[in-house]
Amino acid sequence: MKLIIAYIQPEQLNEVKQALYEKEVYKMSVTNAMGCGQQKGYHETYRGADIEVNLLKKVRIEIAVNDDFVDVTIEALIKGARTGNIGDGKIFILDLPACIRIRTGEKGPEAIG
Amino acid sequence: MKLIIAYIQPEQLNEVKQALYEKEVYKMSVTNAMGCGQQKGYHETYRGADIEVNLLKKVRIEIAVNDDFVDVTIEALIKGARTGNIGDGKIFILDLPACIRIRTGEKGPEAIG
Amino acid sequence: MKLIIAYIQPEQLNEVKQALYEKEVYKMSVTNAMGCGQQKGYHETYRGADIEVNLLKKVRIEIAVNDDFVDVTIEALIKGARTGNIGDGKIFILDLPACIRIRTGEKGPEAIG
Amino acid sequence: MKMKWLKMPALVAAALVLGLASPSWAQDAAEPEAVFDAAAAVSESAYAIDNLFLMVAAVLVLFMQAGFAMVESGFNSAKNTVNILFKNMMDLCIGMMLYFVIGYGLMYPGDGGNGWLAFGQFGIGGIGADAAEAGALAPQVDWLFQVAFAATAATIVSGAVAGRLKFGAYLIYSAIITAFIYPISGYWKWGGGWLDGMGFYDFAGSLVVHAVGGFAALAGAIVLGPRIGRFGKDGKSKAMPGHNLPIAALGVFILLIGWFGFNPGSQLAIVGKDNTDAVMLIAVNTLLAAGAGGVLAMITTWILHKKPDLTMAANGVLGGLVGITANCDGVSNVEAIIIGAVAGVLVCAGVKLLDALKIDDTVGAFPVHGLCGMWGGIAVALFGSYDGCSSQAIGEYGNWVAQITGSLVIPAWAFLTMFILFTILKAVGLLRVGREEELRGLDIGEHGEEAYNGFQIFTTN
Amino acid sequence: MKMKWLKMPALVAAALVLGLASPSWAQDAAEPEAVFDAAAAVSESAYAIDNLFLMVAAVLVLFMQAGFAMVESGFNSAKNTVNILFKNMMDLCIGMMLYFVIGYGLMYPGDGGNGWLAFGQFGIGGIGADAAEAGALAPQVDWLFQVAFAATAATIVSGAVAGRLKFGAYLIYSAIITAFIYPISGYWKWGGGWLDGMGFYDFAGSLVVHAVGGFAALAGAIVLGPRIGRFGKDGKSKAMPGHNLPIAALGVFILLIGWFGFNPGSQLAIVGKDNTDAVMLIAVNTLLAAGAGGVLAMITTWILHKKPDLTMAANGVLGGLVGITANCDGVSNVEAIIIGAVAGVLVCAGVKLLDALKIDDTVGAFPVHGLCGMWGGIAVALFGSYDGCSSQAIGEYGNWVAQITGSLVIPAWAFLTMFILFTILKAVGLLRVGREEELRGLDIGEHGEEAYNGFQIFTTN
Amino acid sequence: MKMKWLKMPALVAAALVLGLASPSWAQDAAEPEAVFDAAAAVSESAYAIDNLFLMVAAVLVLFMQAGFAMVESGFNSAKNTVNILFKNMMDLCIGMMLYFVIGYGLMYPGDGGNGWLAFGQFGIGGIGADAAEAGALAPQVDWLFQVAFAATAATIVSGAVAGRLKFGAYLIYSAIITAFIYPISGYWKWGGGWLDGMGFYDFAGSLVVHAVGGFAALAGAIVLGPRIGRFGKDGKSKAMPGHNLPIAALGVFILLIGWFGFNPGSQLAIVGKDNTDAVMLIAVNTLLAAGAGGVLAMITTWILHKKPDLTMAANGVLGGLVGITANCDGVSNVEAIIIGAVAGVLVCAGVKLLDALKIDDTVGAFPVHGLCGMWGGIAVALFGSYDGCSSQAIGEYGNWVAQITGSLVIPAWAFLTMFILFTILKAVGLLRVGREEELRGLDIGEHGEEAYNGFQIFTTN
Ligand SMILES: Nc1ncnc2c1ncn2[C@@H]1O[C@H](COP(=O)(O)OP(=O)(O)O)[C@@H](O)[C@H]1O
Ligand SMILES: Nc1ncnc2c1ncn2[C@@H]1O[C@H](COP(=O)(O)OP(=O)(O)O)[C@@H](O)[C@H]1O
Ligand SMILES: Nc1ncnc2c1ncn2[C@@H]1O[C@H](COP(=O)(O)OP(=O)(O)O)[C@@H](O)[C@H]1O
Repeated sequence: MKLIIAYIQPEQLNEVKQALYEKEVYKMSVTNAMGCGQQKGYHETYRGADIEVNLLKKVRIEIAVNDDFVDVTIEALIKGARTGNIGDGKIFILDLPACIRIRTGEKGPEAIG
Repeated sequence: MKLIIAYIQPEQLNEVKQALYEKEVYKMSVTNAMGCGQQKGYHETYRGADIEVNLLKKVRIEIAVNDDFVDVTIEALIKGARTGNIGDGKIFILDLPACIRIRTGEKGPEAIG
Repeated sequence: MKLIIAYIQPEQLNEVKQALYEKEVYKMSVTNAMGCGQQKGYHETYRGADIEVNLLKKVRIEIAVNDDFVDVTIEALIKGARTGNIGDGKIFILDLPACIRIRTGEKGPEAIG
Repeated sequence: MKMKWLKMPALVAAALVLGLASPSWAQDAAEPEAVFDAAAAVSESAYAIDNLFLMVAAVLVLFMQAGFAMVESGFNSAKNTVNILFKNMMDLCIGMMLYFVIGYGLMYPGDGGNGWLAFGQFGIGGIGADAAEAGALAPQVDWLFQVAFAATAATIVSGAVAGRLKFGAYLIYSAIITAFIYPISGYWKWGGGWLDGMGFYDFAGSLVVHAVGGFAALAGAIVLGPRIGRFGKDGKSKAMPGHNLPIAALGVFILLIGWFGFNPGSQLAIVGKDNTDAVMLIAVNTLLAAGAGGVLAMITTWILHKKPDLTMAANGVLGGLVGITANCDGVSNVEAIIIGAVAGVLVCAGVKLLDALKIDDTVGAFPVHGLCGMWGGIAVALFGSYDGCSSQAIGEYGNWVAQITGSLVIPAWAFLTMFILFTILKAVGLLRVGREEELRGLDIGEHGEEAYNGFQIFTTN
Repeated sequence: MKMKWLKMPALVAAALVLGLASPSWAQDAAEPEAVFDAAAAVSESAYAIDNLFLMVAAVLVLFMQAGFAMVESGFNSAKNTVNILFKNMMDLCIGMMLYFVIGYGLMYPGDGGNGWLAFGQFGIGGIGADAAEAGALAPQVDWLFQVAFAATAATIVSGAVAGRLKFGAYLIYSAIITAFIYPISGYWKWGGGWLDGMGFYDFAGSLVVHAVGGFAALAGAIVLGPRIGRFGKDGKSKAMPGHNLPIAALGVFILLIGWFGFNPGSQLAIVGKDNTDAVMLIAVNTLLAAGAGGVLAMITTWILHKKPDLTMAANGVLGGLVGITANCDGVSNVEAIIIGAVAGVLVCAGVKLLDALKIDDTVGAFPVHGLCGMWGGIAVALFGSYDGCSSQAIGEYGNWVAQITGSLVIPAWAFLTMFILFTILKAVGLLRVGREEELRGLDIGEHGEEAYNGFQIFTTN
Repeated sequence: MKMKWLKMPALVAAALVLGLASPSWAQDAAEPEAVFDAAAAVSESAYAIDNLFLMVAAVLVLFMQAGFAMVESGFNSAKNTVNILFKNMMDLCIGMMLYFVIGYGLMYPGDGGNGWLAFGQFGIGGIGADAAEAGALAPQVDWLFQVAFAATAATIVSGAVAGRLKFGAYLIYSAIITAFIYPISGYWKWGGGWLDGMGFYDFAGSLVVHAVGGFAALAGAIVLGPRIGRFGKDGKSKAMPGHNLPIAALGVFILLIGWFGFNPGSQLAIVGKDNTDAVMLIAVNTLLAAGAGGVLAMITTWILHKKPDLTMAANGVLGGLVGITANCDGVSNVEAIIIGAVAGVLVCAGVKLLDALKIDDTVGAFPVHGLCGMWGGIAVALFGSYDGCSSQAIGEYGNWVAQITGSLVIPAWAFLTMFILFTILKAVGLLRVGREEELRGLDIGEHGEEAYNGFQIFTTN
């Protein structure tokens, strides 16, 4: 099993969800994040003083999948999130040795879906 | 060492904390998350237009533990979070090769607690 | 590649960013978190009733780095975040087997930076 | 609020009597119509002033609806905000319809009722007052002022029962209190019923309005039971903090402003030196009691909890306002400060009391409106002196028996009737939302709408 | 709002005529100066009352600016809040400058215009009224009241076009509507132009003010097109929920309060029994229509969507207020309830209609101000009866031809001129912000400033 | 605000003199009581109107407390919100107590003081005015209006020192300014002291109220030092953005509304054509200056920073209001626009100046109230013309020496006394919270209470 972490542009979240649904990936967890990368920030002013904003709003998606689903999930993530502009984001893939469903206590691959 | 990630229902957080304290797991980090899984979403309407809400409010707990604590921690998480309803959540367990306490620079198992 | 997760005091975020920039670590993702550890919480009262607040505001930083950057990143994190007080936080280091840049599809070490 | 016919200032009355009823002197003047016209013009001015005064007062009292909405939603958790706002908006909207149709006629049936229950007419009645003169009120503005009071009594409850009462049940409660409960006890005093007959005094409604709301709130909170998690398994009171204190504080300021309509307006007339001076004294007493209530509540919480508590100080301000409401026209400035100060402490004590009794009144509606309302009624007997600036004699109202009777009967009436109503609603399953809905919040459950879309909010308790 | 010279109450007028023009009787009296002075003093009192009344009304109407700012920002997403607030603040600031320089002179050119377009003077004109008497208004306070109305018409649009209109374009729009569009059609009716001549009646501006704003909003929403994501690829309407309903609800309460300046103030005088009674009737009708609008809108959404919707009920309250504005002085209380109730349903229908037409009016400005404004004009003909409490005869205003003409021409004027303006702005590329700016929010793009710094807010849609 | 005895309109005065003092004509009339009554009734009406007018004005000024609370909390970070709200509530509550006991007697000691320091009586004094007549004020309403002004002066500081001042220190400051500092310099001008004697003019308190608050704020900001992180190690000014701009904008609208009590009310009477016209001119000038201030501040920031800045435009509106306060009764509409426009630019310059001097005034209290207050005083000499609508002659107040003296002495008095006070508080360690508390926020440190429970908020700076 793998734990896939993706940082995407907030406005792409809906398309990512669509793309994942098409590939029958229905489970995910999402958090609000702020990211700093190649994408340039912007300047705000507040009462005449400058603020450089370089932590930009991003959305963090976490998806645990069985090994045979890793590729389709990544494809779907890229399909939904790619606009071709800097700031589109990253996908990190971690090994996930164990997984448990709280409700049933099921473990491993059955617990994921 | 393991890094345990659990998604639970927000309203169970207090009970999970109690259950962890009973097992002498005192350290954890919590974030606000939104999850999409087997649990059905709900419909909102706003000014006559429909919204399907399928990202439901969840709480994400991250706990780094030494290997001998993994089982009790998982037990405690399940005890606190299980209501028997769909949506109770998942636990993911990752390997944690290294850990550092910022204040002291301690590393590894001593740094965890 | 490694995925470094650090929990720090919110007020140290700026200094941590400075320290990372000095080491030429420019990319990171930040989330709002709440933490419970050795640091004691505090009591609030609201309308005469007590609340024990033991989940304190923290900031969670996630940085994916190539192996040769791990040490400088950790050094920078410690330099920026350490005040010597309880509650300074923790750093967790995970193995990161795979990484993809969404915009280009680049994989592995090139995708990180 | 006194009877309207008490309001005509002596001088104007004399002018009118002479001007209208004494043709003799008019005939003696060279151009009788001119002199007559001047008197009539004076009366028209006085009529305009008094009615304008009451309209402005009514608008200020209606503004209190915004204050209540802000205080109550700010003091509760974010997930129930839409529900609270909606209840506040609807108890005004539905309440005014019912007060128009039934309530007003029940509360002011005119002469000839039995003192306990009577009915005048549907709607408001005639368009204009019989004559344009000082102290005469257009029926329309009288109703406007009265309906604002009725809406105040009704809206007090919505905070106390927040977070668990079904929306439909609230609408039923709101309809019944504005159509029946409030008008009936209102008739006992302000409509000229039996409490008025025995000499009970309640100038602007510490009891008639606030205690009715406060005790209805208590009944609601008791029958509903506390929110899940409000009292720990060990029985300890656990705070469930409000989610937006700036709007709550704004609400308190709005209520304070609105009270300058509530109390001064209850003089019902401003023309005539006695009336003018009374209105101004009332305004100052109102402010001073609010200030004293705020200061004392702050000090009390500072002593009890080591830190000054904004939400309690805010309640203290409101408690002071409620306490002065019954007696603001008959106490001195210094007495107003004392009355407010006592109310400020009373509010803190009341909150502690409810906690000890495990009654979950989420905004302190009972301590503020119920307890301080009773205190206002008692303070009439303690401090009231009605010879300085008003036409009432001290003996008439400084009557302990009447004050204590009124200060017990009106709360009891509101408490009992509302207790029965909420119990019936409970029995038929209309009262309380399910556990899951309560935890997730009534906004989604009852309205499918969130108050703060997009904001990340912990809803862990 | 009627002509000023209609306002002097008969009795006071008589007193003045006699007092000023009949030296004969004064000579007969023993001390003529004393009697003369009394008449003058009465006139001064009446002058003070009427002007005070209008000033208080103007302040209440200006307060509506706060209400609009809160409703509009609360009903939109957090990322556009600074922009909306700024637009609201600036349409008042810039609007008042232009209404001072040009608009007022265009709207009230005085006698001798051609009924379609005329110009009086720059600025306000003389400092004081010619004489202190009942119904006379100081030109300054007249302007104050008028500018508050102009600002209302202008600000209605800002909500409808939120989330995509460039700030600069809004300032241009705002300048043009306050300087030209609103004053010109205002002149047609209130300035004594051709619509007034044909007997069209619009007491306080259902059409002159609200429909102008509402139809300008419609033009803006159409030319701009919907926000990205507002209508799905399948064409289905997708909700983009408001981010702060407490401030939106507060805004509705503030607007309700402000309307007690808008409608009663439009009587322009309160001295004289007819005026006083009319003002009070107007106030009550205003409240009742608001309540009925709120109740009916709630019921309608409850039926349509299974759950009662706060934002629609809030719109219903406003719709009721707009609907009663044209006719509040000439309908009975029960008719006011009916007018409000119809408006409440109309608002819900209007929102559905816009959704079906894929027009994105983010706050319902068109249903509330446009549709209910027209309804208010029609209701004059349906219900209006002008013999009870005012000096107008029923036949004069209960004129279907005039009402329908006015209720079509004024909206058409606003819609067409504004459609042209927005189309020109679009052609020169000044109208709509870029896609990326729209997605990230206009606050950062246009102002480099966030409304809720530090708050974690999902900006996924 | 002028002396009360200047307010009685000539006609009414004449009527009274004749009516009361000339028994001869009364005896000649057929029914002497009737004629006498008419005159008295006119006086009673006038008395009612003037007192009602001042009460409404006082209520509007008190509403400004809500405005300040919203602006100040909205312009600061979320973690200090409870603290700011609490300070605003308490400077009203405590301030009114002290102004009741000491301040009012110090400010209006009556005749016979030495012009620098005198004391009248504790409390308010008699209940009613000596006689019911135009321009006479009930002492109670006079106090109500005055205490609202005192509370305004006090509350200006709370924003400037936000985020680091201890709550206890604020209460001490607030007590001292309302009990001593403001009343003493108030006496110099409005109480008839030495500044008044030399011909200094400040109609409604650009200096007496606003500059006192603004310069006290400056002293506080200097002695306290900036918040941690407000100026970078390189000395560059770093923005610490406000957390809730909707409530800040609401606060600005509320302040604008409140100013219609502040300025027009300062005429202290409305009966009498001169008074009525003056009040209306004042109201319009107030609005125009606000608008011009907002527009110019927006333009200035647009030029300086490429983007229009809402918070500065909001400050510009307030600056315009402060600037017009001293002179609103003696300038033309166009001059009012000029005065407001200059204030709008001045506010922006002032903010830049403080940044350059590394003084951290979190809400711009000094630029708005201090600088524009001085500007208001100077503008009296520049533009003031007191022959048009008021009884003052131009020479009397268009006096450069007096205006410059007053515009320097009053700010200096406030600055120096407050500088000493804050320095003493610093010396004894009562002034500033610790570093950790400042970083975490005063809400938790000082009050153990959060403003936005449950909301996820970044507190990284
Ligand atoms: N090495 C990294 N560690 C953690 N987060 C990263 C890393 N690189 C990128 N991110 C996240 O991805 C987002 C987009 O990255 P950015 O470099 O701006 O664009 P791109 O990936 O198109 O070059 C960043 O804002 C950040 O949240
Ligand atoms: N494969 C997954 N990847 C990431 N998060 C998941 C995954 N499965 C479940 N979750 C999280 O757990 C929550 C509960 O899962 P759900 O399927 O609704 O209930 P259950 O686990 O009882 O079947 C989800 O809302 C989501 O946050
Ligand atoms: N074992 C752990 N698992 C998850 N988070 C932890 C763990 N230990 C510490 N943390 C995070 O680090 C923060 C600081 O830890 P704390 O024990 O208070 O200080 P210190 O590390 O200085 O002893 C905590 O608030 C929590 O967010």
